[in-house]
Amino acid sequence: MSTNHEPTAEQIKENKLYLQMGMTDWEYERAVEKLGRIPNYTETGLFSAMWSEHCSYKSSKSVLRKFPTEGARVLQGPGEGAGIVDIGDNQAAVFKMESHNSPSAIEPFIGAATGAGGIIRDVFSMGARPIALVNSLRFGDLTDPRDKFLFEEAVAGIASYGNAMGVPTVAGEVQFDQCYSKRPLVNAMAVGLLNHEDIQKGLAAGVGNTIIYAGATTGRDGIHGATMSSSELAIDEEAELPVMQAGDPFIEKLLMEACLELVKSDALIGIQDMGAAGLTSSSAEMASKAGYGVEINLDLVPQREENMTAYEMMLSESQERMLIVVKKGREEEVIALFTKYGINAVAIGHVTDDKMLRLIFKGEVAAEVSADLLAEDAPSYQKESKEPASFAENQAIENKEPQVTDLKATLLDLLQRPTIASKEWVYNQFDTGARTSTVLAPGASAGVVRVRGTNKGIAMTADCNSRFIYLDPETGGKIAVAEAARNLVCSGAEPIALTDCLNFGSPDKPEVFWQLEKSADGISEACRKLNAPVIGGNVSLSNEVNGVSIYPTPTIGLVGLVHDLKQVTTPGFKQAGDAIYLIGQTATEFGGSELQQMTEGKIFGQVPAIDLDVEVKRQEQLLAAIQQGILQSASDLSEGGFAVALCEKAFATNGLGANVSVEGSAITALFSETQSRFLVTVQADQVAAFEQSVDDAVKIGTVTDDGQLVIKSAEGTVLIEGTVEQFHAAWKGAIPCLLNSED
Amino acid sequence: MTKVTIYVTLRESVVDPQGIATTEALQKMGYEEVKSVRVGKLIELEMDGSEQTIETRVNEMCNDLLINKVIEDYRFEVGEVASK
Amino acid sequence: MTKVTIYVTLRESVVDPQGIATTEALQKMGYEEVKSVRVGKLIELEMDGSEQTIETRVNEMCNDLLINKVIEDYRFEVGEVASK
Amino acid sequence: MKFAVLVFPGLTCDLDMYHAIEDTVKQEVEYVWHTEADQLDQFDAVLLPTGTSYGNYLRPGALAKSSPAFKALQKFADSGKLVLGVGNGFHILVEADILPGAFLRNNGLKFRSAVETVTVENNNTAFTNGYAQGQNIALPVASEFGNYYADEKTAQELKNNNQIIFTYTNGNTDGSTLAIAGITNKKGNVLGMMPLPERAVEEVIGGTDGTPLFHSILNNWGEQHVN
Ligand SMILES: Nc1ncnc2c1ncn2[C@@H]1O[C@H](COP(=O)(O)OP(=O)(O)O)[C@@H](O)[C@H]1O
Ligand SMILES: [Mg+2]
Repeated sequence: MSTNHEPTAEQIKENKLYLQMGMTDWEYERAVEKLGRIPNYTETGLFSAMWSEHCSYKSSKSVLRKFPTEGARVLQGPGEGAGIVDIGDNQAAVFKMESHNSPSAIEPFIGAATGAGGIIRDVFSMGARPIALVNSLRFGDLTDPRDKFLFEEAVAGIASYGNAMGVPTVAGEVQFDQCYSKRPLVNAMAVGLLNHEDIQKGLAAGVGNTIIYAGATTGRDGIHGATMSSSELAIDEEAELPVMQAGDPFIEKLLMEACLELVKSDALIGIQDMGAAGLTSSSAEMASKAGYGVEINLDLVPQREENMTAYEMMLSESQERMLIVVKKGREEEVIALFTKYGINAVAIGHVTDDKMLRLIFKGEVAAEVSADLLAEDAPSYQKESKEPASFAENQAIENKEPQVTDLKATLLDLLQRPTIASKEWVYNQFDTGARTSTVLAPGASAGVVRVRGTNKGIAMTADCNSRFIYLDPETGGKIAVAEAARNLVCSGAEPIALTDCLNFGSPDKPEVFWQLEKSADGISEACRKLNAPVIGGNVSLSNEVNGVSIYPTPTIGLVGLVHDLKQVTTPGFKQAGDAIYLIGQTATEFGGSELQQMTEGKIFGQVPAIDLDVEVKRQEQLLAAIQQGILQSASDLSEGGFAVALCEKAFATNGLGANVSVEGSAITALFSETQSRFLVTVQADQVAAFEQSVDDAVKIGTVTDDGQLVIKSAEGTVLIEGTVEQFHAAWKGAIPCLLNSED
Repeated sequence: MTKVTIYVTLRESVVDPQGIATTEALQKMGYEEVKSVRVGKLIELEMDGSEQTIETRVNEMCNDLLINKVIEDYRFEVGEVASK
Repeated sequence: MTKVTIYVTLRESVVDPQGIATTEALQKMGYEEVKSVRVGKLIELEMDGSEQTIETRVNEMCNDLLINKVIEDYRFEVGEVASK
Repeated sequence: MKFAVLVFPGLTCDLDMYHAIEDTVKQEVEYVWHTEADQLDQFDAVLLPTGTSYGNYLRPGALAKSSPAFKALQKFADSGKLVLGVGNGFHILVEADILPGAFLRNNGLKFRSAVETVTVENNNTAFTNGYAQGQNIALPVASEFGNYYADEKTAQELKNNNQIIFTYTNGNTDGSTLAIAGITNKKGNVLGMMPLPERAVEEVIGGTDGTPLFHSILNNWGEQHVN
């Protein structure tokens, strides 16, 4: 007999036990009303998981509706494991980003590793071969030992899983700010490739068809992971630690190969991974989406621990598991396919026509709930939204240059800021060349992988400057998308669609909800202007420590298409004598800039303005010029402004330097973070063609062969002068140095 | 000098994928009598210190660096360094 | 069922990168009394078998798979599986 | 010439090797799943790709011992036909005692992706005849266990027999004995190397310094099979 004493339905109601499971009174009453009776323990568990923020998007649905999700290339928008866009030649790119913030705050290695594992599963569950990984990470300043630990371990965790899957990591971003101290963000994105006819969906359709469970066994791990990740993290050293399970990339690799073979079989009806809320969400969603019901016999579920209850099995978040629906009568061949790869697969139920999720446990019905009620008809809220007082205050502050005396020292300091410094320490831990298709590895503006058998490439990047979003979420939202697009364009790619991961504080705080809404407005407008629809994403709310929210961080994962690999362009200088052009005017815009944070110890004021029409025009002209082969190199200007971007161009090629002069006030010219600007180099014989095709470009100097960096004012005064090597060493050594420094 | 041997094992509730794969490998190689394998760590320290302080210090080191409490348990033994 | 604990250590002649890094890290954290750290493995088996056969079988398993003799040494202990 | 890419469970980079053969030397190449390794005799060379197999559990390359392919591989190597193991393939070859030595975790303890300059120490082999003696080439490395270990006696033997084929030109970042990057067995028909030639066969992915290695194999085979 089971040793677990579960409360009865009456006890749950009387003692309001549902509160501990994360349901409100109102939600519980709604469940009772719709169900027509009071739910038993297992059923209450189903509701609590499916109606959690993580699974239902109950607070964020109204915000997600703002996003443009349609476009000529969109084959699958939000609503499935991952979104899909057409890339021509009967092929499509499949991608999605997801957060693993809470687990990573507790055990960063495992949390980050299983985050990578989960997003890879989302992509192959659509029938696509994962071809690249991207990540977006946030940590506290590297001064606190805990933050150093979180950073080191999270990076190692992503590496361990991605590398062991043979999926190259080709792009990503890491930023550091005290607001993420002890509450890191770990967002992982996977990109896959498939032929149109192989597109799969998570559908449990066709009465009598068989439900197969494939992959690792089910244990008691991660029970209530979905509700946990939707609640604030209590930093309590003594609190009992939740059980976390290490990922098993070995099993996942076998599972992936088996699933990708299965996709070619006409026995397959639907497939979905068991992510958050495991068996519950996969079964309820597959039934609800297809308009059918499912009956599952839990006694057949492969179990790793003894005496598991129905509740535990349904809510377990054991990794590396898939739920699959196959045609009745074809079970044996499907199971044989999995067996060939050493993967355990068993039939555990069938599809019904009554739209119910019915669970059989020890011969009895343990739960019976409408699948729609759990999935599609989950509650949704219009949360209260309020502009924080600080917004108007910040808007009222006049733009001013931070006080800086020694320009060269300032540049050296900026280059050593961990957010700006070289991320080699991070990406050297990733297998960036697996699959021998990586055309641009990390270190470039965007990652590019070729599409074998064609001349095309898929480009990708993740971006979000959360300081801007904190000060001005709408403008910051626009900037996040525009910056991602700049990164693709500078690499020679046309942006085609994006995924996002909305990392915010508690939605119950009206000011946080306002940030969410406003940033979504900004993102949406930029998506429309740049013609890049949102085809999927993820929401991670309640990222707070001791009641303090992180900066709002809606990470953008943008994917683009390189039409001809010859057009792939890198940021680095190519040869001495090339002309250096700055595209775009520079204004005094330091609100939320790296220099402001560095010199003032805080951020305030107005963020840099962005005019999306100007942005679009410049990107289009620049991309056209790149496609015509006029440019030698291209980079956008972001954190740290002009001087940092110029340095990075010089660092890429040994022996080269630059001699340039800049207009206007030195501090603004060198360090302002004015948007929509680019730095490019052009070979002498292309200068005329370039000037014809790109507006707003000013020649500021030339690439030199003496390894010196010389920046002068328009009047000829030397502002900054030094060997490239000196700046390079500072930039390259900063992160290892911070990690090794005494605490 | 004192030799301390720390035995680090995965907490019982934590699955050991490496152990599972090793179990299967052994069984395939004909060691069917093996039912489970779990792989932990053996950390050998050579350190100075008096008998009284060593215990405290080793526990501190384990908490500070050597052990991941989320998934690991440990115990240790204190002995003499064998003279070489 | 029998529980066998195998202690795997790197051979003395083999430099242990992990041990060196751990020593340095500990010293930097203020554990200056630590002179050396070496990191090995602890392999716990649960297996069937009579007292006589187990020793032979464990040695075989170590030779066949569990140990790489080029770099590792081992010893083991045989005990009872604690009933849960 | 007919190549087999031997695929152990969980192996990740079989595709890289497959394409290197198909696209550079344009020879026949097939994946052989580990349970079908009894078919290896049909092939002229066996390629063991890099990446990870068996999750790299226990020790990288070790769990391959539980596969039926393990014995088949030993037999194939004994037959004198060519075997190339890169990265994880090299790990498997030392675990199989086909090549001497063993692997430790990198000195830096972390997985390391980089492009290394590698010196061709011996171009008089079936795998390196297309390079010049002493030539420096650029090849990617990508491993957490790239730290090759051989005891003094073994290292001396490797040296005396000219079995050291590649070394890291700029020192042994990962800690390898004598900065060894690649070795052959005594007979010279088996090469194990940590740098990845199959990832350096096209400009578009960053270089072509690995190409001569595959041409060398083909040249060697051509010479053995005149008429
Ligand atoms: N921020 C977002 N922007 C756009 N779509 C979103 C966002 N968050 C979630 N979605 C979409 O909602 C659907 C459900 O998401 P999710 O529950 O995270 O998927 P899964 O079940 O694979 O974990 C997905 O298709 C996802 O793309
Ligand atoms: Mg998911």
